[in-house]
Amino acid sequence: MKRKLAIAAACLLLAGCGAGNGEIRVSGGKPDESLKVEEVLKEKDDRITSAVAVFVQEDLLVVVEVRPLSRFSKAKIEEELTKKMEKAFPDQTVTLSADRKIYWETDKLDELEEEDKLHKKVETIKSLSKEET
Amino acid sequence: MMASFLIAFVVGGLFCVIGQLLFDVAKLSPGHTLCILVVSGAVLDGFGLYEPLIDFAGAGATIPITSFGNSLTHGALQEAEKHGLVGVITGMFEVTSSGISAAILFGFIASLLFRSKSRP
Amino acid sequence: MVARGVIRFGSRPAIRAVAVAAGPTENKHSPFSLQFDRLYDSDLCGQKTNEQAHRKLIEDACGLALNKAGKTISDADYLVCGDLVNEMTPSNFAAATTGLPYVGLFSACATSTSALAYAALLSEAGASTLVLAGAASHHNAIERQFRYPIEYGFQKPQNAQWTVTAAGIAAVTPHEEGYPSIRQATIGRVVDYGLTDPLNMGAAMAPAAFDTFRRHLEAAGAEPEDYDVIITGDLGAIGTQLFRNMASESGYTVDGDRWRDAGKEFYGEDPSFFAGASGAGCSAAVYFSDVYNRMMEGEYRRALLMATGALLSPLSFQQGESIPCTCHAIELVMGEGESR
Amino acid sequence: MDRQAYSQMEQQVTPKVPLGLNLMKAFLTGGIICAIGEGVMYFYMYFFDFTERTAGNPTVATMIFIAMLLTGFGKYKRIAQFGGAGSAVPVTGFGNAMISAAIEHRTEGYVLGVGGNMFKLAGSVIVFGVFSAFVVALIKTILVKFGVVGW
Repeated sequence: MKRKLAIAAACLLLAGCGAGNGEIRVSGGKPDESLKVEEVLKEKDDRITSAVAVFVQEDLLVVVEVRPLSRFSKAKIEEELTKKMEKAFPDQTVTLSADRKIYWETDKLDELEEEDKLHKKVETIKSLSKEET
Repeated sequence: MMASFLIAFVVGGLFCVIGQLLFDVAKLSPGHTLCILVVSGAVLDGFGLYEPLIDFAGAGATIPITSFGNSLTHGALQEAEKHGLVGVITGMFEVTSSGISAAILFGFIASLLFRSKSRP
Repeated sequence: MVARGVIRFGSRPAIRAVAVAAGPTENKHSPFSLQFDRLYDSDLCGQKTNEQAHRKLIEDACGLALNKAGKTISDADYLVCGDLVNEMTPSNFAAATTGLPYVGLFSACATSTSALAYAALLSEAGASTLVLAGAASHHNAIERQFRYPIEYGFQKPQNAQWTVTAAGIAAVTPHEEGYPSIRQATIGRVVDYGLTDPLNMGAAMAPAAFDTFRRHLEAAGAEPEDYDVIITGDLGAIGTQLFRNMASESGYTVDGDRWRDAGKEFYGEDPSFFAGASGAGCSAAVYFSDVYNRMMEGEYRRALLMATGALLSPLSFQQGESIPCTCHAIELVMGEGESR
Repeated sequence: MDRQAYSQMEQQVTPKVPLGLNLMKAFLTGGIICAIGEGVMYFYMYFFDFTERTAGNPTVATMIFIAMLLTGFGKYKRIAQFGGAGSAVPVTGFGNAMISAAIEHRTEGYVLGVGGNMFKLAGSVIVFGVFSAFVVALIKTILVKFGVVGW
């Protein structure tokens, strides 16, 4: 029983730590856009451990990982950052999430090269993040 | 990652400590205790405090029975936001359904499969 | 009449034979199990429901008691029996099976002695040559009625008691030499000290036990020292302690060896059964095995059986009522107990 | 001996509830159940399309499934004897209340027994949950209407 638990915990650990800690990774955007994203997120650096942002066509998908103790205000952080991002990128449809699942999924997007596939995937992630129940 | 497990453990454990205090100090029956916890979950959500707790503690806040009161209120409020006062009634079970339906389903299955045994 | 509620039996009805049937937990954990006559491996005793198993235990005990007395069912005149299930259906159904004239008695866990008193009266009145008297309980059937479903998880406190699965039946006949005879019965008053915790029955019942104890001794003109054993029904560890405290505060000398309690001893003071055993079958099983056998062997010549009962129902305690309790006492003597 | 003296004596003789120990055991038991729940949640998030928000539902269902197995095999009451509120407060305790009642009343048939008694213990939780949720939501909706608070 204990061993099984340990194995399960180890698997989950490995799964959870896929994305690098403390970094902000932006893909698909122009260099100045990437800088802008980093700039917006850096302001809240103490609450966010890492972030991934993806530009696909008119979509901007940003996911952040919130520090465990700041997760109380997760909803508030999401709201604030979404507003800031929308201000910074008025031409893009901004989707911002602090959800672990969305983070993992977005993190995987890198490997997809084709624009169409990427776009499709982003759409599913967007719909996933909007689900309430 | 490990932190989230630890937080779930501590927060969930604290809910149970409150329950145990109601058992042992207030001398309430399990039924009374659970009802009080459910009501307090519903009230906490009324003040918008339970959802942040779920964001913080994950299963540490969704597994205790307080989350049942929370999700009832939450469903009611969500619907009320869309449809006004009628939504208060119609939205009640919108979010909660899984717990009750699972309990009914597995309860029925268990009655097919198991017999009770008296062992100390 | 000796005193209010006290019956002295001039004809000295005898307990000709006794039998006990019990369930698997009792088989495994009770130090008295070797003296029981039939033990089952399953709670259901080969039946479909707990209530049927309950009835089966009573039927078995009746049959075995008759067997041991060397009689058949046609020799018996009455069945006087009770249990704790709603409307006492297990006893009623067992009575239907035996086909005997039947009176169902409810004195909760004190039914073993109230049934003996009733049987002795029938015998004393010359109305019977053999009465089957006893009581029974079944853990699963009682728990689900009075408390929670068996598999429901809730923390029992150290003062909780465990309802036994057992039936004890005695065959009461007119006086016969060489068998324990019933000399005196004290019918208990209902005593309510205002206790409300249904998981602390021993404490609720102890005052009733003490009330009957004092009345019985006064009517008999006896002292506790005159008895070889004074055995209460199912007070459990806490109730026994309280009973002894009350007795010693009233000036009686408490003798720890001779003052026994069936509930406390039933599971060998195993802590997993908390304060001990309870249930109508608890006192019946101990009286109609260990105590009876010791009387037959001559170890006890004068015994005071005091079965206690908590007369509550799930309804009454949910409505916030306190727990009224009673205790009926039976004095058994072997040979000429009078002269002592 | 009068009632008052007796109740004093009763208090002395009845063993005290080991409060500290019970609290610790409740904390441990409840904590472990919730940590297992967190693991189940990660499982659903990692292998299925559930987010943190939506993974709660299958997690609760899974925990009740586990409670069914433990109840059926007679283990849940042992856990409860150790853990007290630690096993009653998590949703597994709610499941245990319904499942144990269903198992217990099977002898009265599926309609009157299982169906009729399943909510015997857990029903009050649903009743009070629904009623309190109604009151809370009603008050909040009215307050929002009058502009006292926002959603």
